[in-house]
Amino acid sequence: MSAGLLATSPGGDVLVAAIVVPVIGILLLWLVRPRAVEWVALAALLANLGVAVAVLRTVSSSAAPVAYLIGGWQPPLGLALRADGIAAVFMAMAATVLVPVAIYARGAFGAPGERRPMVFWTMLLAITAALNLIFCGQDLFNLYVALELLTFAAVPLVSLDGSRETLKAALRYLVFALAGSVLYLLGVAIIYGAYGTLDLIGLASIRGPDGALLLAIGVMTAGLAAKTALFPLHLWLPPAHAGAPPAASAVLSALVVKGSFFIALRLWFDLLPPERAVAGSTLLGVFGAAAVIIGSAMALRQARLKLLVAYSTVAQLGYLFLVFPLGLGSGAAPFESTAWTAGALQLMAHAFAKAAMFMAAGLVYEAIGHDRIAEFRGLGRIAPLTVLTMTLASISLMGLPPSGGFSAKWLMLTAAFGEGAWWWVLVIAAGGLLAAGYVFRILVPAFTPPEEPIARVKPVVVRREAAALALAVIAILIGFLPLAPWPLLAIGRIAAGAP
Amino acid sequence: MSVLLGLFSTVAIIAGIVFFVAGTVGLLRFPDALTRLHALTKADNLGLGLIVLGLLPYAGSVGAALKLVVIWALVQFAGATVAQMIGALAVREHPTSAGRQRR
Amino acid sequence: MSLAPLDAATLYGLMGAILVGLGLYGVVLLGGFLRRLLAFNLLGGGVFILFGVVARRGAGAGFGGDPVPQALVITGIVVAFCATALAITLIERLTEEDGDDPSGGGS
Amino acid sequence: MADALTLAAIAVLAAVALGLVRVLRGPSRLDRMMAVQLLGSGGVAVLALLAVANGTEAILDVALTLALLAAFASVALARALGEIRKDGGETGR
Amino acid sequence: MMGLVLDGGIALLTIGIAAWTIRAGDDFAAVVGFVAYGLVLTLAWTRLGAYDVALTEAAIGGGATGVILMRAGARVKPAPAARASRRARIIVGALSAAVAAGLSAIVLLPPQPAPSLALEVREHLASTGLGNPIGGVLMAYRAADTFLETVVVLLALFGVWSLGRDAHWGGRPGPALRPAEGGALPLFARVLVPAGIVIGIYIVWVGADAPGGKFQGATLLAAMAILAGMAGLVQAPATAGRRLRWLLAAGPIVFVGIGLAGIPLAGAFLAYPPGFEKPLILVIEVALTVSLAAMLALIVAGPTERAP
Repeated sequence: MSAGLLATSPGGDVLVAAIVVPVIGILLLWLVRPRAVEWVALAALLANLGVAVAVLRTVSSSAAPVAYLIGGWQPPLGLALRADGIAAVFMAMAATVLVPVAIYARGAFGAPGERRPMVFWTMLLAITAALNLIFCGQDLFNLYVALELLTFAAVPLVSLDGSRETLKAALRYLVFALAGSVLYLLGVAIIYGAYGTLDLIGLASIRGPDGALLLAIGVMTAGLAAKTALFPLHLWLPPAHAGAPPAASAVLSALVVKGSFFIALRLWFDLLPPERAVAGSTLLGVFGAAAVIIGSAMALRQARLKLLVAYSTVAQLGYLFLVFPLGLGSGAAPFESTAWTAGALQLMAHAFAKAAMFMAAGLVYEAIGHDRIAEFRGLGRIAPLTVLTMTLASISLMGLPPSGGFSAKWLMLTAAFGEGAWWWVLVIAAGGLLAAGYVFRILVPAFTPPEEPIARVKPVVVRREAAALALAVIAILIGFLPLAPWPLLAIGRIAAGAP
Repeated sequence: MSVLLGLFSTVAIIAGIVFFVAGTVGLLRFPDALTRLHALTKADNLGLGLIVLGLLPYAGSVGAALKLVVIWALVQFAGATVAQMIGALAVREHPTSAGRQRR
Repeated sequence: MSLAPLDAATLYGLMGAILVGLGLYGVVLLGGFLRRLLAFNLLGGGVFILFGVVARRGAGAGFGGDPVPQALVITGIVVAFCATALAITLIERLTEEDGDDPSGGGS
Repeated sequence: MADALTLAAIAVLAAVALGLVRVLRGPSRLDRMMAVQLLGSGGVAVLALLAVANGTEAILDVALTLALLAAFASVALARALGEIRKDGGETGR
Repeated sequence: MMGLVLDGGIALLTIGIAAWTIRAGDDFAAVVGFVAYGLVLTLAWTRLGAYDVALTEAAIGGGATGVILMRAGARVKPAPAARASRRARIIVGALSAAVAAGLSAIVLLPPQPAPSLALEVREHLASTGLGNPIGGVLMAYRAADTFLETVVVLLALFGVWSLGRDAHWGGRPGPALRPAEGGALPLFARVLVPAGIVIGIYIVWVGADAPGGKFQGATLLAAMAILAGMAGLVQAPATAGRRLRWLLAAGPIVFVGIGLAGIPLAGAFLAYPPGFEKPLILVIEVALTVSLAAMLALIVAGPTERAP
């Protein structure tokens, strides 16, 4: 453990706030009067947004990571929090998604203090805390606790409805997630047994035989892939994400699956020496490519909007796994590489677009009482803002310019061309075409004038439409950022095997 | 004194083991649930009781000895309760075997 | 690197490895949610034992074992219990919803 | 002395392990429960023997916990079975 | 030598029970197998010298998990054993065997010397005022893990509650009380519950300096509450109750409160001001024990089944 000593950075307290604020929010939810519940949750999420922005500002202005030693104990004995560039960006992204989701969900679950609103707000805050910890946790076991927190928060959201189908979907999700966590924990045991530390920075500086590390990362990645629904471990995702209430689906699809993905990213990019990662990363890329193709093909065949959007998540998650071969294959410093930025952009663009898409799907369901795509004709007339939201989100999902999705896929293509890896180019292109196919299945009927006026079941609340629209607009706006690797994302990265 | 005590302990512990073996044999060989239950309770109580008795002189401290006794009492009491509950269920669920046992 | 001595830690380490293998097989292959949940717990037990072996081998400074992995296992056991309880509640709810339909079943 | 007590622990464990065959064979739920009951008290006995053999009082605390909870699962089961029977249907198998 | 024979016996027995639990014909048999597994694991932990873990396994692995599994095993109707195809069995079997083989290799070829943080733990233990190194890890060095774990347990409870029906929200868990079967159980509970409470408090108390601690003690207390409930001596509280909610929140609130106070007073979140380490840790432990006991008992009690 030759790594230099870590010290709490000035302003590091914000990292503690990122964990503690949502937790205090949870405790308050159950102690205040029912009428105040939504306001407590909203206040906690706004405070969380403030904290995330503060972290991002500190990291970008100092061009150095923010660190905090909990209890003042130095790792590996103690636990540290450390927000590097990518962690700060993702924390800000998650906090930004959560606020519109909360605005959208306000009042959507009936009287405050009842079962569904209480559970929803509790779990939403728990997801906030867990994600913040995942993004800035530095200790593999601490990350395990965060992963479990995330699972325990996500599963009740799936079965919020209480119907038989959602209970079954939740149970299947839980089984996958638990198998995933125990595999992750197995890897933690192997790593501690071999190196006597669980601190990411300490582990990155380790030299010598790495057979144990390879086995550990192998089982951990399998576990995390199950939690991220990487093909072929994706079977739990569509029923779970389609069965949850729209506001919950938005968070599950946009953020929760990214938590486990982020840990996988850390393991591969921080701990594995690049030359050891080539074969494995290619395998991950192959699974990702299969997810892109098969997820999109399944999305094309769905008759119901929410299931279509859920299968689209399977496909879009596949793109994320292309980052492994593209980022680790070149052997160059991975954090300034195009692929690294492309992956981060894809993750963010998908988060915003998919949250907007699920929320819009919920609004459609409320407006016309069903979500059968075949009967969407004339939707544009009765819910124009919602259809606009779906259109903008779709542009990003397909990867048309200008949008976050376009930038991400363009950078991925650049990276693939740069390596002469034409097969990844083919996958990315095919995925874009298939995505165009499934989103046009929604949009074309929605824009077609109806033969007979479509029945509107319930008026749509403009506040909720605006919340969804805001997310879709952000997905588009990301596309206006410069099309080049972001220096911000490379701040404070620790590269395995680096001198 | 210590020789006697050692002899006593040895005998008690060996007897305890014998009871455990007997309980196992009963569990395996007896024909129906209620007689098996009978065998089991015997082994439980006497086997553990004798072993605890044999260990007492070597407990090291009064506290440890007290714990040993409490452990035995807990197991004894729990065993009796469970036996009673199992018995009640067994009588209702296997009236034939219970009848056979009474005969 | 040399072969580990034949001691309690090694014996239990091999036991842990086999338990993990058995549990993994069960989690992936068994039908029915309850059985998978049991397999998950078997697997978890094996993983915890491996932590215990690591702790045992790290004995030193007057401790019978490295306290850090032991503490991790205590946290892990509590979390595993919570997971099991949540899953069991779901299984029972599902059975209730299913009425006379056979429980679990699905994969 | 320590070795003799450990030997005794092995003997108890072996006896109890044989009893587990009853868990395998069943046939009724009650038989399986009884075998666990036997394993529970056997486990307590093994722990008591080891505590004295090693001179470690902490092992007695483990035994104490086990003794306190050994009957617990069985009681829960008996109670659940009793309730199901009251609700009608469901036999002991 | 004798010890090795015992260890080998325990290891073989554990593996046998595990294999049998996987293979068992019906669900209930598998549950019983698992309860037996918990018991032998407790022996294994004792043999590994991890008495704290053995206590936890005995209390939670054997006790609490056993109760909920047994209940489920009695209630859930046996599922038709869906046998996987032969090919799937071979593939998964080979994969599992490969993982087991890899792990065995790691076990057989350990790094030398074995890495350990024992020295570091020892070095700083005096400054925590605790005698039990595991208490030091849980309450000082890795206190954040413990804090978050409490939140995880709380969330698991909310998750269990979330599975109740809307109409029963805020009501009492479990079916309405019935007089217990026969006469033995109430008597048993009347005697055992006070004894168990004493033992539970004792386990928490010795935890500062010897094996034991809040999780194990809280589980025992929770078990006693469950037992009293099963025997019909007490009734589960309404989940909407204000006092119950404060009881549940007390532990986390005290923990996070003292943790935050550490920022101005001791320079870091979850740091304790010098000289006050042990009393503060004890305060947290007591508060956590009470809250955790309530959480665990309510988790076992299940979702609300009666209207408020």
